[in-house]
Amino acid sequence: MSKILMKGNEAFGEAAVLAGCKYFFGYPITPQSELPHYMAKRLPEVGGVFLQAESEIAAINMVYGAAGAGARVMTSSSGPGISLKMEGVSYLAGAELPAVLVNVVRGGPGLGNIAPAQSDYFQATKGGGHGDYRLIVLAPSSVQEIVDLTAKAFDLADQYMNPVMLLADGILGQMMEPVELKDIKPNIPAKPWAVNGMKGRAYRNLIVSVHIVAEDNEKFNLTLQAKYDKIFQNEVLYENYKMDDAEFVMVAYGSSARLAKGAVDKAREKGLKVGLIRPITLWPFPSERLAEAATTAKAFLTVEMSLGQMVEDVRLAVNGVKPVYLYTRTGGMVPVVKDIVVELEKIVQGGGK
Amino acid sequence: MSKILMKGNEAFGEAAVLAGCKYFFGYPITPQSELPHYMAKRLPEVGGVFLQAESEIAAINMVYGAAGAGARVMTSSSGPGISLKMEGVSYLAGAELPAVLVNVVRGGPGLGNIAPAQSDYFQATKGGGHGDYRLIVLAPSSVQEIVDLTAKAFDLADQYMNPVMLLADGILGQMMEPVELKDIKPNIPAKPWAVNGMKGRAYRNLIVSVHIVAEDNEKFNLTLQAKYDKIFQNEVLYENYKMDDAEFVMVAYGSSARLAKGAVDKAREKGLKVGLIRPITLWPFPSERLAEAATTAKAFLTVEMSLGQMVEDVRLAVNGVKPVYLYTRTGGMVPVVKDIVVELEKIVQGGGK
Amino acid sequence: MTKVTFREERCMGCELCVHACPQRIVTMAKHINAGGFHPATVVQQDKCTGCAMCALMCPDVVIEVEREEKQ
Amino acid sequence: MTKVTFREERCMGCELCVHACPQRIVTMAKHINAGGFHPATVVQQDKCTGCAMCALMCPDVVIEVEREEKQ
Amino acid sequence: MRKVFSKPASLSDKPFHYCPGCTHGIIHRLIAEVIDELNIKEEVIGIAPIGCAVFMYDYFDFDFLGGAHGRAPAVATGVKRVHPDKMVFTYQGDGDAAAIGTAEIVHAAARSEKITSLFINNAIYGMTGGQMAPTTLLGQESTTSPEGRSKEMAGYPIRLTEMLATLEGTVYAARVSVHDVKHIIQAKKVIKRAFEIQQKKVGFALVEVLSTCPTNWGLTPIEATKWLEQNMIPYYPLGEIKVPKEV
Amino acid sequence: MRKVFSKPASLSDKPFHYCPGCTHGIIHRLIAEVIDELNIKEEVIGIAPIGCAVFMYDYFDFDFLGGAHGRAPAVATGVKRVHPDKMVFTYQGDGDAAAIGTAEIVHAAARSEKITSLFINNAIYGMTGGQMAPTTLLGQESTTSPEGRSKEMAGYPIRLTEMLATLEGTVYAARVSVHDVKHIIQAKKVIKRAFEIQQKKVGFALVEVLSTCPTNWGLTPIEATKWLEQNMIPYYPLGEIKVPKEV
Amino acid sequence: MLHEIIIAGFGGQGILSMGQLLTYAGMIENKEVAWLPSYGPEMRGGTANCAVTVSDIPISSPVVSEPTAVIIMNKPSLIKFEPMVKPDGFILVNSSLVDQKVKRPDIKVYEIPANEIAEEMGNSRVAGNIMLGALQELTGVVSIDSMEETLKKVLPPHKHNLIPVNRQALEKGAEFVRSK
Amino acid sequence: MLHEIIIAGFGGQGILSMGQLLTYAGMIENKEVAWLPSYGPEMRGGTANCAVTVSDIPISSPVVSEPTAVIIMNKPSLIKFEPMVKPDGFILVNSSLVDQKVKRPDIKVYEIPANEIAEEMGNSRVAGNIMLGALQELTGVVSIDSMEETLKKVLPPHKHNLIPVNRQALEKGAEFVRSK
Ligand SMILES: Cc1ncc(C[n+]2csc(CCOP(=O)(O)OP(=O)(O)O)c2C)c(N)n1
Ligand SMILES: Cc1ncc(C[n+]2csc(CCOP(=O)(O)OP(=O)(O)O)c2C)c(N)n1
Ligand code: SF4
Ligand code: SF4
Ligand code: SF4
Ligand code: SF4
Ligand code: SF4
Ligand code: SF4
Ligand SMILES: [Mg+2]
Ligand SMILES: [Mg+2]
Repeated sequence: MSKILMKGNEAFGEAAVLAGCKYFFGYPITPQSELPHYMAKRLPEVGGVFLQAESEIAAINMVYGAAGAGARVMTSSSGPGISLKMEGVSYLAGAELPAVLVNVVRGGPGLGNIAPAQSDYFQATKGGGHGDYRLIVLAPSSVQEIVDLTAKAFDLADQYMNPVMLLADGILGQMMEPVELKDIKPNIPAKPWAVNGMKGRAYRNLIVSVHIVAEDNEKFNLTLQAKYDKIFQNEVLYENYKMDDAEFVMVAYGSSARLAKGAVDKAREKGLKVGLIRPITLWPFPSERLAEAATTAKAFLTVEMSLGQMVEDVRLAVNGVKPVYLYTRTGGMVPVVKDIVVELEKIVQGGGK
Repeated sequence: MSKILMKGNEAFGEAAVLAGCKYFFGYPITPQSELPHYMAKRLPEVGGVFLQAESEIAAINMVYGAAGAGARVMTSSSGPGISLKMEGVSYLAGAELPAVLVNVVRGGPGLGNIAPAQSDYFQATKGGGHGDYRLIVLAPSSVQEIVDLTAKAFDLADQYMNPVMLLADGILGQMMEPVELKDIKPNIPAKPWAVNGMKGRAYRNLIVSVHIVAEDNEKFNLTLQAKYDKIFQNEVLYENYKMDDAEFVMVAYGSSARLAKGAVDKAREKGLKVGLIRPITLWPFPSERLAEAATTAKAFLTVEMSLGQMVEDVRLAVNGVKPVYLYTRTGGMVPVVKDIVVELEKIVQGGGK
Repeated sequence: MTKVTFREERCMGCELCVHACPQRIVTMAKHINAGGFHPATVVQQDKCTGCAMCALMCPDVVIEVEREEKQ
Repeated sequence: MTKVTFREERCMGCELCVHACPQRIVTMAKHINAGGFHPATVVQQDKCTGCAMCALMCPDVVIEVEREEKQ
Repeated sequence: MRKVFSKPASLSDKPFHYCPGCTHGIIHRLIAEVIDELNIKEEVIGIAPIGCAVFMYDYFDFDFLGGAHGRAPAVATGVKRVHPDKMVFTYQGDGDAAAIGTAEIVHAAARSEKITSLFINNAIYGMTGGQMAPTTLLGQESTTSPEGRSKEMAGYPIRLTEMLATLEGTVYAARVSVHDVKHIIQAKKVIKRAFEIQQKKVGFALVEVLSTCPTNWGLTPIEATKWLEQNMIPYYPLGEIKVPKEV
Repeated sequence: MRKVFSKPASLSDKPFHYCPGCTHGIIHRLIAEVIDELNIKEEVIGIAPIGCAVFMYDYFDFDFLGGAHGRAPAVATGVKRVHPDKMVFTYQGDGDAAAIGTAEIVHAAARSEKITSLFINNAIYGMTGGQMAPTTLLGQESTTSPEGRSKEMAGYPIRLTEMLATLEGTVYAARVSVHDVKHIIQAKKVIKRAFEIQQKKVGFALVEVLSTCPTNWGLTPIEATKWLEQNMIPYYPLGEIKVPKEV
Repeated sequence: MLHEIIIAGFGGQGILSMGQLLTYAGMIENKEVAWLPSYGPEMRGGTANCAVTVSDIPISSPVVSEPTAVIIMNKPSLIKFEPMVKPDGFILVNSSLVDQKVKRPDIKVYEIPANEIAEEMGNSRVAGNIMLGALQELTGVVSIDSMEETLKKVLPPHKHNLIPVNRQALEKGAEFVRSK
Repeated sequence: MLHEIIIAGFGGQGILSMGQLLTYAGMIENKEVAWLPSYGPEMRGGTANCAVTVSDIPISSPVVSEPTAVIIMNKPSLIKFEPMVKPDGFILVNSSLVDQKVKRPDIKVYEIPANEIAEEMGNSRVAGNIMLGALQELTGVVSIDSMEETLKKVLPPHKHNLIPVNRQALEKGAEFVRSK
């Protein structure tokens, strides 16, 4: 199949459509609005429904309804809009409903700005909503990967009956790159649990997230935990970049991973043995891979577009075995390759922070 | 001053009133509703305003308005209601407004139940809202401490121009204990930045959380970071319980810390050298104290009413120096002293998880 | 002939049926049911017209009313 | 005597004043201002009645209108 | 013997958990009767609220979905857009619909979602312990208006149905009561009509049902029905407020 | 020479950032003029929206607070309850007030918050790139209704002011337009009245202002004023919808 | 001494107030005290219970999982709490309302026909106090005087006329178990 | 070769489309490409710019901080981007719209009166293509054929009649700098 040039935000949409997503509920916010725009045009072509909700809260609850009704469904937002969805996300997780959420992260906190950022890492991976739950969080770092991971997100959501978040940022949402829309095929399992009227069923279906008796709720939480453990065992994804002989390991995801790659190349030109581990699943986090790397590496450098969030997961994985340094830009600023290289040189010489 | 018997939820209210809080905006939710009930009665007596908002979202934005207007102001909620406030919390942090939020945690995720839990630790300490921001999080473990920390919360909020969360749970909210309402006095600084009309001022005041130019927003985020560093240096609070000769260190906060104390006593009766470090500030977390303890302790056991959240901060602090085990109940279940002791015995014998 | 039956164990003793019955024949029993309530009951079945007013009013679907089939 | 002044550098060239002027004396200049717009302007000041319709319509508060004080 | 009255088939056999004399139960029964009469049990999908009726799904024997507090109209929208030929209804209390869920019900109405919306107005937050609702009457005491609701502090009770009736998307709007048998019979007719409108895909159909909360009103069940009649009906007049031409 | 028209004192000297011909600027000026005339610049606290007018605080020379999208009425409530004697006003777009902020404006009205609420209806989401607003007209194209708004899919445009006027707490409700000088003069009178009502502490006063968005309507500024007149006014009739007896 | 007491019955029987009376009295005696109600879904029209801890040393856990004594005011509560009582602990059953027998041999059982005693006294509302009187007699958790003192403090003045009958009920309860 | 190009000017000048044309043409030539617009607050009525990367090897960063070439379509853009150009890089200034001179001595400056050339051609809309033609002539980033090919692919059929004039503009631009 030949390549086409696509904007990241539109690539989310097209991949979703190819993966059999026929429903999109959303509310506009920069820098992700091209996704709803795309869906508004595209979904009617495939007999689907695009509906602009009155708010992000309504949107996530429409997603809840459509997911409960058995459909593949998507919503997207950024910054404040994602925060507003947190109650609904906790409900999706609590009701074990499959749905795909896109967060094209912008600079925070508060209204902040619309520039690219990675400062919603904690919210996405640790749980911005209440209760013990986890989202599967996928972090593409190119438009092609947006396509591939979006399709994967729907499959994971259905397989594990869990909401999945695609965590991008303003750069990824806004940039255009060539993509191949490989042969994404809707791979939708039967959903005998969906609420769609009892006709043809001997039992009625019920979807709720309440377990009013604490014993029951604990039991439910433990089944969630078991599911999460399984995801952790089976679904970790990451990329090794020039890791074979790396003595210094950068860890970065999404847009900042691209910059980190640039820095790896530049540093290698200068003779520094630098590699990159790029987490693709932020949750489950590739902790084992990092722990393994810690046995051979001399030090780690986390590169993030935030004040430093993923670095906690890196430190948890490395567990004190080797130093973990942090290089960040935040508030919508993007790291610059040569600055990263300077930081690497410092670390090689025994500095860093 | 003599003691009176008070419910935790009411103690939040009375302490707030004594600390000069005259405004409360909230929306009912179990298990914290006695707090708004109390305020509905109490605030009019001191010329304050209790207003039941149409939702938690409205409530947090009323708090934003009242805080911006220069008042000491409080809101409270639980579970889903706290999640709904996350956008507003990020705005409060982004606008650097002082306000006090109470979260009487219940079992999640989703609707879950109304039983006591500690599964909103991540949300409170890492940021359930978008962007790089931090709440100061205080975790009382008795009704007396509810009183003391509530008063402190208002002072910290004003001092650091930051929202403060009091993180309790259903047990603490519902239980009655004797309290002394020591001499809490309103200790309210001047607020020349408040919006209250320009009269008598040569300049106009403006409160927003937007920094549309990325450079500016980064600068702003770095000033936030500097503030957070200062808080980390100055405001860490914790309790040492039988730590002097402790070889095994439990870490627990709030209600589960009470149970952990019971377990320390029981374990000591059995001759085990067990102690407890009880974080009182969850953010800033007493990482240094734990790191210090790690130099002498043989192992750590975190006790939580969640699937295990604070344990990450414990692990980050201990940094691989000693093993960190986890004992949890979740979904509204409460750890039982003798079960904790069994777990401790396992650890002493080299087991645990 | 009509028959009005109370599923006594479900009755919550609210007395709404007592007031709804135009014949004033529904009364509250002396004893307490499993739920701890005095259940409603009809003693003079013969006075019952089968109007079902009691049943329509009952919030707990305690009452069933039957009537002889007319040809 | 009336005087209508345009703060040219603020003008966004929207032409709303052109249509608002009952005297049809507001026109768009040929040149471009710092913002990249052709600014509005009045050439025949003498025809201006000082009605301020242009100023009332201008979204960018570009226009000031003055009139000789009557005794 | 012919059954003149018995439990409708769409109701499960589980006893209600409501307080004695609470009229939520009556409304549940009416819904079940209507669903039986329209023979749509296999088509229907109920959306449960958060409020005293949070567990209502236990009492019905058909598909149910329970979402977040106040968001039932959005959840219903999601379901109905996926299954436009099924029958979807919401059941919301006055806190659920008229407070936290205001935006969702307004916009479901504005979009004219083809759902049936039941709005149970008991002038109080029942489940959470008797707090003031947007529909609490002036002067009425509640745990958050201990001196009685004052218009200076808390404003005026909302007539949600009248407000929503101003929207073009609301095709049917009516208010009924279940405080006595006569009104119960009337209420059922109106609820049935609201379901029939959905069957005909006309648009958003809303029925407000005045209901009692003896527990939080501090009254006996009988007193509560009287209080409803004497205090609520004058402020919340009964009747069909808006009827589509087509029906 | 006497100034017949010049920049009102309450406006700062910062040039607006709006698109050429956007009537947000006219409305800003009217507000400043009213504040000058009422001599309340030192009493007034503005609440900025999120929308194209997000930076409106730059253009005024008095206290301002900017909160979250749609929540201005709640923020204003917080401010007004703390400072009941100050003058608090909100300025919200149609996305801000009639979509995401529906609940907040409904309840501020129901509570009869003593604030002045300006509602700028340009039938579109300006700031975020021309998406459909709740007020977008049937058939109107937008980036999220590329084939034009259809009532089947997206329902009917909301007449927010009429809806809010049904609430007892709304004491003043009016709709004006700024598409030509005559209407601009009228608009100012109405806005002034809404501030005077706040001075008298009567209750919630709402003014809807029809405004243009040449950019997202894809029209020249002049065409936009015509489009407003020909398309919006018929659906959103101008005039005072509700006037308090006391005023 | 550490007293961990559970009081359980129907909602509406004044279960929570009974617990508060005990707690307050403990506080008056300068003991460490805590009171924790159940506040779950069982509240509405269902069961109610609360845990009271009275102790000489600081109370670690207000959650009582192994009560030293329980007061049972209805049958579901007996079923729920009998298994939890600490070996050698007390179980006081209001036999006017509970017909079921306690099965455990390792705990001390007292059946007290509290409603009947109360009705004999001409005041059916004081059944709870009769149970509390019995409890204090058996365990000495707090004194009757402290409970009377508590009533003086917590009841509004216009209800102080009820204090004598309440004290009498406490004494009747004590008497009843003493006479066993 | 790694081409990192910034195109900058007023909104409404077709800046973003110019970048897309370049990017698409690169893709047709099987090169690695990326296009990234500025989408900040400057959009509305203000400036617009985009970064285009065309490369033989995978592109690490789509963010261009040191462009190898910039096309300047208005004065504010000159001020903003002149300092960023890589030493020895190209700066192409549309001198019809920008009167200011480039100050840096270490970069290659080309002043192209694109609007004037376009008006000579009788089509003021093709100024952008004239600049692109110049760019390709100087840097060889993509061929004119690929750009024409792109237009065939992206323009809807009813606009294909515009392709010749566009190609002509590309060639005029190339010619102009060739003749310098
Ligand atoms: C987000 C959120 N906020 C608050 C609650 C707590 N809550 C549950 S039901 C309810 C109000 C119920 O009142 P209403 O809707 O009138 O129903 P009723 O119980 O009166 O039938 C509230 C506030 C919740 N579950 N979720
Ligand atoms: C929670 C949240 N959701 C979405 C946005 C993005 N957003 C900003 S303004 C706006 C709509 C603006 O439209 P309107 O209120 O009509 O104002 P206008 O720009 O038309 O004047 C949106 C959706 C946001 N800032 N916050
Ligand atoms: S059926 Fe009619 S007459 Fe018979 S008991 Fe019921 S209400 Fe009374
Ligand atoms: S109405 Fe029903 S629940 Fe109430 S007393 Fe009669 S039978 Fe019992
Ligand atoms: S003041 Fe009146 S006449 Fe003079 S230019 Fe303006 S609109 Fe025209
Ligand atoms: S109305 Fe104002 S901005 Fe528009 S052209 Fe006239 S002077 Fe310029
Ligand atoms: S609290 Fe009120 S509404 Fe809820 S079940 Fe009881 S009586 Fe009914
Ligand atoms: S986008 Fe529309 S509303 Fe916003 S400034 Fe431009 S013209 Fe005005
Ligand atoms: Mg209610
Ligand atoms: Mg708008």
